[in-house]
Amino acid sequence: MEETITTTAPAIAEAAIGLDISINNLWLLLATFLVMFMQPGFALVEAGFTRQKNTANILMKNLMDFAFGALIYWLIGYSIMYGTSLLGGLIGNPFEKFAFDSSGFGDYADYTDLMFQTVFAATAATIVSGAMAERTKFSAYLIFSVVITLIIYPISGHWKWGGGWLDQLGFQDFAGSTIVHSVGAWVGLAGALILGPRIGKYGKDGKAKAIPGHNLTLGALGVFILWFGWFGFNPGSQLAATGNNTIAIGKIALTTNLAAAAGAITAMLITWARYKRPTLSLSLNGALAGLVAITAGCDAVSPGGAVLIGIIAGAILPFSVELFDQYFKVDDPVGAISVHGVSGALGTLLVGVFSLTDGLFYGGGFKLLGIQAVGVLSVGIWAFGMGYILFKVLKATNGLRVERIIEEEGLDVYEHGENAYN
Amino acid sequence: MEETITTTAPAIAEAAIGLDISINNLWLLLATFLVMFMQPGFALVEAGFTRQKNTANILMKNLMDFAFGALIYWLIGYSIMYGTSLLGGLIGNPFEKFAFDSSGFGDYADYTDLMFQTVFAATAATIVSGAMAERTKFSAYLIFSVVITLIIYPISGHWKWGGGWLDQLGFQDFAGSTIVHSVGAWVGLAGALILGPRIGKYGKDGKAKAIPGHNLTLGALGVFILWFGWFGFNPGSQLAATGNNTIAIGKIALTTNLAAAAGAITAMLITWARYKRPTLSLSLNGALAGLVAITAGCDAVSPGGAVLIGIIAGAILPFSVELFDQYFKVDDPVGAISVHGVSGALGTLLVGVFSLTDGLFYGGGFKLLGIQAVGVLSVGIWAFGMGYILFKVLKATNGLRVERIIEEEGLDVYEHGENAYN
Amino acid sequence: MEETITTTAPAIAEAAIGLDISINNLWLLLATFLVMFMQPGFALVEAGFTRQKNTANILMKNLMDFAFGALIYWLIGYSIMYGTSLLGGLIGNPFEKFAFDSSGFGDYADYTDLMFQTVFAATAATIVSGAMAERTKFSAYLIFSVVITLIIYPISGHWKWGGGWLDQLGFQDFAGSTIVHSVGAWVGLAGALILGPRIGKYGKDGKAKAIPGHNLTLGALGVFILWFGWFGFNPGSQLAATGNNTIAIGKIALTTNLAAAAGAITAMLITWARYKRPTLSLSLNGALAGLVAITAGCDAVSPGGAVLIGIIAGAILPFSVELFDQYFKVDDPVGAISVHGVSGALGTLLVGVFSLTDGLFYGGGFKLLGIQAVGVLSVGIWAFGMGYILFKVLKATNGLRVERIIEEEGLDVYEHGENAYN
Amino acid sequence: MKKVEAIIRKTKFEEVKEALHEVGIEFITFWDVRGVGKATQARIYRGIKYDTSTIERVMLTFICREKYLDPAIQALLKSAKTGAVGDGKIFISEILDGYRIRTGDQGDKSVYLEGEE
Amino acid sequence: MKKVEAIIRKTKFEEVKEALHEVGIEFITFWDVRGVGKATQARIYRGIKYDTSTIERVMLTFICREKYLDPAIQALLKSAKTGAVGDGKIFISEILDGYRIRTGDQGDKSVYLEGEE
Amino acid sequence: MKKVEAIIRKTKFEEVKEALHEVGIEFITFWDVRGVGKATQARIYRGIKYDTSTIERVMLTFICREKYLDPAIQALLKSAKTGAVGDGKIFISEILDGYRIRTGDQGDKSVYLEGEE
Ligand SMILES: Nc1ncnc2c1ncn2[C@@H]1O[C@H](COP(=O)(O)OP(=O)(O)O)[C@@H](O)[C@H]1O
Ligand SMILES: Nc1ncnc2c1ncn2[C@@H]1O[C@H](COP(=O)(O)OP(=O)(O)O)[C@@H](O)[C@H]1O
Ligand SMILES: Nc1ncnc2c1ncn2[C@@H]1O[C@H](COP(=O)(O)OP(=O)(O)O)[C@@H](O)[C@H]1O
Repeated sequence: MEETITTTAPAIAEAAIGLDISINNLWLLLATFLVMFMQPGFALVEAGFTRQKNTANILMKNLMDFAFGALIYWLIGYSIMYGTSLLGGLIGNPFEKFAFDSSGFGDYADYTDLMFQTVFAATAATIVSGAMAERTKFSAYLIFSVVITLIIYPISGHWKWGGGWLDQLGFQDFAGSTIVHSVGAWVGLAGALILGPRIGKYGKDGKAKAIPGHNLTLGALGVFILWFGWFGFNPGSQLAATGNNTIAIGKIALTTNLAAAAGAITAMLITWARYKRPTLSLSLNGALAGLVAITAGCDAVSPGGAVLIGIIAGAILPFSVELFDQYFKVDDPVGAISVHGVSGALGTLLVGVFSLTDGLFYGGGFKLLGIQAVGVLSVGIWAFGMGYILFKVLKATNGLRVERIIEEEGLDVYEHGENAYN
Repeated sequence: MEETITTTAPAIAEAAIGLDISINNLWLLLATFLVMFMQPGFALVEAGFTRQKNTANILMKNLMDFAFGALIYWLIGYSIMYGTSLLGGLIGNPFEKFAFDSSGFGDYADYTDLMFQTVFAATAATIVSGAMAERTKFSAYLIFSVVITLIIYPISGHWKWGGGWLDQLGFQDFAGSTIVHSVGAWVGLAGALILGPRIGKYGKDGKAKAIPGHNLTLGALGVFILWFGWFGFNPGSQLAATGNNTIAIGKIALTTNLAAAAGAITAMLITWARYKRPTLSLSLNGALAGLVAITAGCDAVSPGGAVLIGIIAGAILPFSVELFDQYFKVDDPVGAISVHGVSGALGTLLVGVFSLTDGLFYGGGFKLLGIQAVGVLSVGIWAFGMGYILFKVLKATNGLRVERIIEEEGLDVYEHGENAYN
Repeated sequence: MEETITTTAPAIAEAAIGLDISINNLWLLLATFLVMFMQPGFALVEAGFTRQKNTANILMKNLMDFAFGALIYWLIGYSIMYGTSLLGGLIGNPFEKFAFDSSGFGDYADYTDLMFQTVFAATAATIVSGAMAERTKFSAYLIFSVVITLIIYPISGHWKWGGGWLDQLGFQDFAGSTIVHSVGAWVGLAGALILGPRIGKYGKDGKAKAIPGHNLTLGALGVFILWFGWFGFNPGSQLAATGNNTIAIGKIALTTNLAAAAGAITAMLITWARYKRPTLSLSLNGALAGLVAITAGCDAVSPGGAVLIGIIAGAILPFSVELFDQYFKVDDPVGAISVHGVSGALGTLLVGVFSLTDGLFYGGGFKLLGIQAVGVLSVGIWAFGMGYILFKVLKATNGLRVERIIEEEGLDVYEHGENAYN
Repeated sequence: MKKVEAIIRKTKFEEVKEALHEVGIEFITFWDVRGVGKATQARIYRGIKYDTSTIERVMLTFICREKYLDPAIQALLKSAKTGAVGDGKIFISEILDGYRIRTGDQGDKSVYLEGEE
Repeated sequence: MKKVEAIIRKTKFEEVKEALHEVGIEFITFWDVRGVGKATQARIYRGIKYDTSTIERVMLTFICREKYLDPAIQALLKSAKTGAVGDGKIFISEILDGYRIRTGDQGDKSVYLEGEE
Repeated sequence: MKKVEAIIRKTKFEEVKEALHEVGIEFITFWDVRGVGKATQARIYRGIKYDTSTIERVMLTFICREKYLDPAIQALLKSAKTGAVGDGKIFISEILDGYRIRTGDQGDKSVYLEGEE
């Protein structure tokens, strides 16, 4: 259906091209708004899954990582990610699009592209927040949130979406299972490790204790909002809505939805079998795990493949949560590491299995799977490593964790002088 | 404004057709997202209008009916509803579109059609949840939720939207006052009847007691979200956004909004007159009653007609709630039967009165009204009857209602081992 | 990129025009939905920033101002605002578009235009609610809410957007910093002055006391929803999405987002410096201040200009709140006067400074700044004056403020017979 | 004056209130509490079992004159009972003195209004 | 030691707190309660009238030594009063013994710190 | 019977509960309270400083027979202690009588079940 421009009617053709671009632009802008709306989704999930005394702190963090992200990414992050490749595809030219202001357009307006990329960057930053909730100094949070949007995310982002070395290798990550979600999660893992668990999380015998979230209604609302926003995240990443994209965006919406549904159901069934009762908190995480997992391959797999990816992600989720929580003793209050890290890596690898064009199950052999593993690993090492250094430096300088009394009485009062509930 | 394709410029024409389809597809996909977002709207209304001790259960139900609905409807429900008519328009061929995966397109992508239809199916299923809240076994809920999306909704849906016998009769139900909302409500009515009222709902003297909802802020947020989502539900059901549809979708947005506004105001005034004070819970229901009522005729009536339909729906709502609650003693915690059943039937009938083309008030005589009545009745009998059989069978096998102690202490702890609030 | 229609292919050209209009229509309708969704945003901010005992009242007010607004504006407000100018541009002909029902179209469907304008009118009305929260009689609220949508907003709206005298003067207010936000705020200021402060707001020594909001999670969710909805408010006000508008709407989304981010960060930093701790409530207000301020010039300034406008708005916000709260002793529970009034006036004036075409900083001299000041002042005098008269009349007739006991025990029980929380 | 404190089921509150009103107890203060007891419903949060016995209850308390004590306890015992484990307890203690804030009335007069019995 | 329990208006809490601080009562524990009384504001939920008399109040309690008792009660009576029905009550009871958890201090010493009066 | 009331840190609740269970205290009732003390963390709401000393605590209470009193207090003192300011207090008072609603058992029998000790 792509338009073929004849030479006999250039003016009309131009009009037609114009509309094509306008439609794509409209689509991408609306997708941007949907992804932006994921911010309160993340905020509610994190607030709902943690204790009441830290709620104002969590809301403040989520507000500020988006605000700082929007400024920083506009100022320079976008240029590092999408500037001309330097150093063999390791980084984009940071000054090319500095303080971006261009009224040009390609398949859609340049401004729209910046906006769409901005909300993705903010997503990566906000994921970290959950893994480090209830004990991180607010000042430290602001600093590392800036560093993530400024350096960590744009550089590994450049590797794939900026046309860098991973992209040239053939790595596939359609909407960012690895490039967005895992990056946030691996940084968060480094943070949770260096911070240590919340007071009272592990008993004297080392056994994990439950610290129930204060409001699962908020948590569930957050998950529904995220699910809704994901329809901007995945179908929007097609970056166009005309020609063959017309069909593609419908398909991506379908695979996204099926994987989320399968993830929620599978996680529920596992908890039912394992803990005798179907639990809400893990089913909600299961839906998110399905969404994160399908993000890499939502364009490349069949609906049936999407269901399988959702099932696998949802099945692994409860075990992953237990593993980190009870065996590795990494205290991740909202399960961000399992949901975004493990599921993101898993989903990226599964593209190598379920891709209709070159997946293992469709006769593509192990080649793509290998490339996917390279991508998952290299980005993982980058994000975890950079996070580790960052948090170590912060710990030694600004301080990373609040004092004991602040943690016990709540960050809201000591860090912000304000309670969320009165 | 529909494009006329000349033979002199086929390539450009093709481009133009393509854009037309792309725009429709874009519109329908965005409408799908809006309707999907009604899920948290329903969840919040149900959670807000019930007691705190059952909140996790309600959230779980709403998550799971959407998740199961998405899978089941994709797998087979869609085919039953939209497969080629069998048995004289009673049912669609269930295997024609089994595990749907088609990258074709008509006026929009086939995938998009499946997605749009899926979120409608999920709406029907979720309505049942409210009428049976606070006392239904979770396992039973899952089972009947699947049966609704698999059989009950698609079959009566086929009668109208699948081109079945009701459609051929001339029955009009634009976006589903009857086909979606009433179906859910009549199944819910059967369920509420068979379940019986919640413990403490009726005193020893048989008098109804108030069991106030635990959080009307959530309830109100839910209603606003539903109102927002309805702009996908009704205007989206135009299924296109180009040519004359350009005007139609604007008009449908207007009639939808006016009916909702009129419904809310009228319900408020009635409660003010009747109970001395304007009450929030019934005004919120009034807005929903207006929305449900206009759904059948939002395309066919004038803005003034929409206001009247909203007024009638809003006026009847408080009486309908009293009738079911205090006289029939059917315990429907969120008013789903009145809002979706009574208002849905009413709105469908009123198309026969207010339709600009063949309504009673516009010289169309009683013909359409009669056909509407046939549709309302036949779908009502189908949904109530199937629901009745379904719940009777469930009661005798799996069990339908939780034990007394579970109901008293809350379904959250006993059914899910988790509290919503801590 | 605007299409040029050649005479050789009229049919195709017509198709192209049609699509152009359809796209604009689609865009505007979706923007309408986003702006409509700001209603729960306002409701949650107001509810979250006030006390629990008045929550049902606040939700009821926000539901009802939207419902009444939708009906009144359709019936006559739209005509007053957009009817042919009478009296030298002071008012539109109120009967021209009475009970509007036109299936014509210009650049988009007429119905769509009505819908878009309706949700703007509802925004102006709902702003008043916050400034007068926790002590206003519900019956009085309904009356003045109707008067605002019927008279106050449409008349000053006509001055600019209806093509009235301010428009002819060259006044610039792209999406309504002054025409929508300030109007609501200045009416609210008149109301807050005449009502007087809430009981207990000022001690015997005249010192302001804190009356903390009951749920900042709701407040934060509300702000995120408003931010999301603002992407309909500002980019939507471009009223088209094709041709050069393609780029414009992307740019407006960017300037809007940058100003909001800068506003939130600046307000946070100011509170950090001033009160030793970064406070959530004022940072949330800071984001809104940035949004309101950029609304007038989002199309006319550069991204850098947008950041500066956000910074200025965010910096002034905490001082403005203190000024009204502690010095003028105007009790405005949610800060509506500072957020919508002060920031709205500021943003409108700053167009005269930062406008790329004729702003002071871009060599345009003081001319535009002067015109902007005329607009800000005249609309301010109109809105405040009309509000003042309205509330004085209401006070003398219906009564404006609830009795002492109602205020102390909560408006929910006495005014609505219902609690929000149980 | 005696203070009566009762921990009862939430679902029984309305009945208890009415029963107390009937025997002349007009003023009651109550709030939500949680009880730790012998119940054994496991809660699971994210894979960890915890808190095996907490249940939601209402604590109500009223201060009354001696002569009201017995009827009040009988009313309570009757109206709060379901017969199943978890019905709760009633405890009585001594109040040394009381004041009505509005009037400053002290002692017994703090809990009744003369001429209004 | 004596225990003072007061049920007061929410709107009066700040004043009461300050008044108690002035007479040397530094530690107070408080929580939200609801009171059933004589008020008759009908609540209506979905068409059903109910619960005609519940009002929101704050319960505050402090344990103090005898010598603080009288000034504390006077401070309470003054600061919590509006003069309108619903101002609430004060009740006094006996405390047999007390402990400060941090130090294990027992008896009177549990409620004051030596050298800090 | 004696009533024990303890105001403790929220973070210590689980430990305290287990410690009490170990010395035979099976039934505990608890709820969230706020304490006014000497802490000085300023809260700021919209530019106004307020409420400089409120902290969140848990109030727990149980009624037990005399013989359980001492072990229970020792368990409490040990399990609720962090050593930092704000650990809270324990107060003991007299209970005149008690009833088990389910059975009507009165007196000491209201707090234990025969043959179940
Ligand atoms: N001795 C006690 N001290 C404090 N609270 C108690 C005591 N005994 C019971 N309770 C409270 O009453 C609730 C229900 O009483 P329970 O003893 O379980 O009922 P039953 O007497 O029917 O076994 C408990 O969960 C607890 O909150
Ligand atoms: N005897 C009592 N026992 C328990 N609570 C009481 C008692 N008397 C009053 N209260 C509480 O105090 C609140 C207000 O006191 P009230 O008696 O209504 O004021 P007033 O003394 O001015 O008439 C009541 O709602 C109730 O919660
Ligand atoms: N005399 C008292 N009466 C009532 N509550 C008290 C009393 N003393 C302490 N509390 C409560 O206990 C909490 C913590 O006790 P606190 O005295 O601050 O600890 P510490 O003994 O370590 O200084 C206080 O915030 C308050 O709620």
